[in-house]
Amino acid sequence: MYTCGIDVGSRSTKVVILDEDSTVRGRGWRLTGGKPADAAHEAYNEALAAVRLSQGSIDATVATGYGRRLVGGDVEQYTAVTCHSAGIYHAFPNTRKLIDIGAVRSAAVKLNDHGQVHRFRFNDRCGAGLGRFLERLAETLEIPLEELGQLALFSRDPQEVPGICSVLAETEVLNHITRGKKPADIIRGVSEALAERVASMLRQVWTDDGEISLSGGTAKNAGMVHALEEVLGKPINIHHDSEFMGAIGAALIARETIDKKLKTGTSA
Amino acid sequence: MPIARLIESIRQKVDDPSYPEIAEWKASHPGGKAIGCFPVYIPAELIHAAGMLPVQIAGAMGNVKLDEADGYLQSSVCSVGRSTLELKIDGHFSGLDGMIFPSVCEISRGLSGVLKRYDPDFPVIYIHYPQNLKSAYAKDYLVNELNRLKSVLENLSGNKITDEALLDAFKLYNERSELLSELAQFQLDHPERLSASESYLLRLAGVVVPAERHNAIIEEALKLLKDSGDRHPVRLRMVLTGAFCERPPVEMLETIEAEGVAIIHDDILLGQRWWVEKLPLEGDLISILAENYLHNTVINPVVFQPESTPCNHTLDIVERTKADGVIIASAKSCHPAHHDSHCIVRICEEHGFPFVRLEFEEDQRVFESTRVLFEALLEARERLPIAGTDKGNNVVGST
Amino acid sequence: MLACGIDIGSAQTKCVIMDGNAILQGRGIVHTGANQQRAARHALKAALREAGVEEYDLSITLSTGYGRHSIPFSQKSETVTICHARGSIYRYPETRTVLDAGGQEMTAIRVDAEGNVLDFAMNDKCTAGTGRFLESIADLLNMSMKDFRGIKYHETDPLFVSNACSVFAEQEVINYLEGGKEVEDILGGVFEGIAERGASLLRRVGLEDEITFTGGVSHISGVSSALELVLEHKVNSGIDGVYVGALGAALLALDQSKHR
Amino acid sequence: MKAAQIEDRARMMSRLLVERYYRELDAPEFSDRKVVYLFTSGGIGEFFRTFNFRIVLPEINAVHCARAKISREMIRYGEALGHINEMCTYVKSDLGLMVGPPKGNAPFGKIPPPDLVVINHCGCSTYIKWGEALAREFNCPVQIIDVPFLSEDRPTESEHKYVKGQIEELIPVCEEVSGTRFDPDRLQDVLKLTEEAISLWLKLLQYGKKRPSPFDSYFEGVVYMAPMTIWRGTSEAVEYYELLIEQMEQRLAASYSPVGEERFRLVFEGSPPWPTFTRFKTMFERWGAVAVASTYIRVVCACEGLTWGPDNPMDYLADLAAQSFYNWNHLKKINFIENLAKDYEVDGIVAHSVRSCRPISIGQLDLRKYFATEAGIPTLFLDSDIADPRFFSSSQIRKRVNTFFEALDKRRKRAAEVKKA
Repeated sequence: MYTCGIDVGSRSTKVVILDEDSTVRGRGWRLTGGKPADAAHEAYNEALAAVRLSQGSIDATVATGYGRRLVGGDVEQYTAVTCHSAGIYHAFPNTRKLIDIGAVRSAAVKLNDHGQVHRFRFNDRCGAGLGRFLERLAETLEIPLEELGQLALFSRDPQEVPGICSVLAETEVLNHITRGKKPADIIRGVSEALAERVASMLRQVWTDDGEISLSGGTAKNAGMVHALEEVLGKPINIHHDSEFMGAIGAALIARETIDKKLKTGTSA
Repeated sequence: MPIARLIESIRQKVDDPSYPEIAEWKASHPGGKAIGCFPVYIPAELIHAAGMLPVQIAGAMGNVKLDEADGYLQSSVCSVGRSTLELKIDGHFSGLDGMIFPSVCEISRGLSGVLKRYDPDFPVIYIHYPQNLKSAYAKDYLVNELNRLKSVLENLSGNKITDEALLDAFKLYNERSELLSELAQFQLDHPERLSASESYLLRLAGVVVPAERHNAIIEEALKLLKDSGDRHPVRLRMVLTGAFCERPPVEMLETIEAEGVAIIHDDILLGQRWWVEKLPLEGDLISILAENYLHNTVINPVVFQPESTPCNHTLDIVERTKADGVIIASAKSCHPAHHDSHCIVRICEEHGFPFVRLEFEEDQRVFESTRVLFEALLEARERLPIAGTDKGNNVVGST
Repeated sequence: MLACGIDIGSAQTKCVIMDGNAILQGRGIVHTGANQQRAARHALKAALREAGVEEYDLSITLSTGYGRHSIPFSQKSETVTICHARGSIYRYPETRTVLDAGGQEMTAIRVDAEGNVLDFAMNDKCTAGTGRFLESIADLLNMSMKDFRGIKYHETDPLFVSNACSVFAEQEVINYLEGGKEVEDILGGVFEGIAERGASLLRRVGLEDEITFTGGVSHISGVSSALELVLEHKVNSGIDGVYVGALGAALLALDQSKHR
Repeated sequence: MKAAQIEDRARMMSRLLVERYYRELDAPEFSDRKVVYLFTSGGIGEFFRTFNFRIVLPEINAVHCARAKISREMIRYGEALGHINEMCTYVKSDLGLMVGPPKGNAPFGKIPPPDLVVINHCGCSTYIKWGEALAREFNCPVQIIDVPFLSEDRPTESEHKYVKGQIEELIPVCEEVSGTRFDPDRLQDVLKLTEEAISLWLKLLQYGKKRPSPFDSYFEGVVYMAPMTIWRGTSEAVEYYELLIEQMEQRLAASYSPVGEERFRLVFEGSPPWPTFTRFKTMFERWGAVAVASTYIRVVCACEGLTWGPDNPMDYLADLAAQSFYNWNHLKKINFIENLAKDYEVDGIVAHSVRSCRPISIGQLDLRKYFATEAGIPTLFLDSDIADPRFFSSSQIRKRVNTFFEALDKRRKRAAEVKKA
């Protein structure tokens, strides 16, 4: 029994194939780069090759992410909120609060005790593009995206950055560079501003019990995680596979639809 | 389906920002003048009685880029404010012979000042409605304001506003209120046969045509609806609130309805349904208008009615219509709507209603985030154990 | 007598050397990156090489833009808008209104015959980051800013792209990509959005003949032809628009040295 | 007294008046006095003072939160209550402080909950929503004084009657809530003090005409105006402004300028960015730029164009309630600022637009267009926010301020050369 999840993000496309006890067997990754359908197809084949399986042996596939409708084939579609929640709940069953910082859209989700979405909130119009902003920050400071996070931890004098919108924050970052501020201090300032914005989203869907988990590509950014933990005053679960969390969740939901069909006697 | 054809014909006309019907009306009414009315409520009865065409200003519906207006109004101003100025500057409003601005908020007030300086010989009238409805001095003040408006309209049109003309106008607009509430009742009872976006388009048809034509359109629609079949999927019945002034893009409602969410009650174009009861027809008509403004106005975010808070008002509607939840849709930067929304959010939480909160803007082209919002809401509800109304099971989303 | 002007932009650093009677001797342009002093030095080296002179031959250097005070080898500095105003009349002497669209800010300036600033208006907080916005769109489409120069605006059927906020416009571009729209039409819409922002700024300071379009973004012919369409008015622009700030700085250096 | 002593006494007195105000709000000996919530624009504090009310102004709470650098935290609490990004940051700060976790405990004082909310709706429709929200949260009665937006330069007869009538209708409500009978003579005495304070205040503003101006009517004016909000109608306010005038005379004698050497004379239009007030102030100080006149200080107390006096108390109160700067129409504002520019011989105008505050920012761009392109007065347009520091982009604002003054400086040098040649 194999299920597959395809997460077509605006930045990158991730595919995973899970076996019956939901461990990741095969995986595929491609830059979406303006051609979502091709990226999904290539990543899917890469995952299949990794598991040395033919397409026929996949029992159910679910697509998610902004390009989910372009995947084609008899593939069910679910939103990123539902998939990231299913994935994170599977990884950390005590999670009641989920933050997903995507390239364009960020979401704060409150889960009930069954790991289902009880309340969620997207960023408002001004808070869009947080993921993309961190990428551009790395470009401006000429630092690889992965190292952005670690550097922030060494900051001793964080520079204030207006967190209302990424365009405004960028002009302020350039101003800090001009005044010779150290990259570590600038990144720390940016992380705190973005953390503040995400935290205000989370507070509107808040529940006091349960753990907080961070999903999506930004989870690898240690500086962001640290800033979020400071603003929220609570530890945050980070999964090593957080970038693929959406795709894993999609595959888990594919499994759920199979089990539901078996229960109601209608064969797949 | 004839009803679909009628609505489609209205959609084409409504999308044209130059309001072509004004020229049509002026062709058949030589010397006739048209007066633009900024939302929400303007006493159209007075304008009609002066033999003029009341034109309800409803923005450019995204067909016009707001680059001229950006020279005068900051980007934190709502779209209807900026597009009204844009349509005036780039000539789309050339058919209008004057504009009336009510005391809705500082945008309406500020815009009237900017326009007065931009075009000093274009008549701009600002009318301040009383907010202290309980004060014994409010009625005299409002009668004075309405008489001031009446004399301005008389000078502008060159016609005397006789009692007979005003009485005819009262009857005409009473009839319209009746037809509109019949339409709203049909939208509530048969969402599968009349969607909110269609009912909204039928109301929009009256934005630029005289009341008589608008009544005829709605009458015809109601007739066609009688034997129309089911056309819209209904998975969830929700109430929409917050879009009382700037009107939302039609595509936004259609995006929501495409997910199977039926909007069975809304407050869009609230100015057309301002009176709770029909206006009486005996006595001095100006003081009837003033009297009714103080005691017979629909609950809304821009009149100070402390005895009915926005939350209780929304709760009554949800219970009366037996809706599954509430959509709080407010225009971007609309302060009155945003202030009320936090109180409505709290009442939904206390009563376990699912609610969705979103913003709209006139030059919005992409409704992807609106669509994902409702998709995620419905997905979550289906995966909840039993989608009941107890506290645990309401699912809420918002941008 | 050799005057040098350095303009450290958010995206590119430009350097210009001219002689006593304002004849251009050499130019240099480099990517600014994270170290502004280093970029200024490299741009100067390139200009010196083209002019065939050494640094000690320069009589006066004036710097502008980011970090203008901390350029070791420049004696004077001015703000970017003052330099753009002065430089705008170098190639088009009849200029009276300037639109400078650089990496971060867009500025409309009204100038007199000598290139002095009479009035200026900068973009609203929400519509900042023009050049930066184009770079991220290029990134999304796997193209470079140079590829944009090949786009003929009049041959595109521009899609509607919001001109209110660049972050939001980016989302619209992503959705058009998802909808399989033509890249040319998307770019047509993007150029039109920027042109409209420029036009509303120009209207704030008042349109006076001749209008000159300067700054890095003015190199993209698609944007300047969109601007002409939106303004319904002829606009001077050209491939050296990006140097106008540095030209102005050099000219101001000359003006100041003449007075002594 | 030597000049230095007067400077210190004036600074000390303005600080003391603020501290005493907040101490008395929570003082045990006044705990039997009821609390009324009012708003600054068209706020008639004197009327409620005669009923021995303790007076709280939610806007002043928001200003002091910003000055005490806690507005970001209060706004965070306000947003957690559901007030989203778009809305007035004063409202979010105040509701965050009063309804959020702090429950009215601020570093500058403990703010008591209201027994009565009076919405003096004069120029700002957000007051209505703010007042309703406070009354709902604290479950207390709410009344409104609805002031029509001035269609002409002065309130018309019908507008005046409507406002005056509503103030009279408030008397029984105040008597019931405060437990104090209305005393017309006491009101008249209080209003005499108000009139005196207003005339001294107007006299103080005239000092801006001097060269150099001893007084910055924006960066110092917004501090000096505090007693006009919280102590109007008391002898303390009169004493304070008498001291300030003495201070100005001393400064004149020493030809003192608040920026050292006065190089540019400006009119400031719009409210200050409170959380980044000092950073904003130094940007202008560096250029020797002084606000010789400003408009924001005319919001808290109508002082020009009053037709009535203390001998007709109710009419005078109606006038004070109606003629605040927020309630002026667009054309009246432009004419007034143009006269200020002429009378105070200024070099330019600075219009600071704030995102939250509609009565201030709507029309400011048109105002800039008129002065810069038609009236030929160089005008700088800046935008940030009154209480949320996240909207203050210092690099954007610093660049515009520097460009504005460099252009002004160049033009002045060129004009000098032309005169010489």
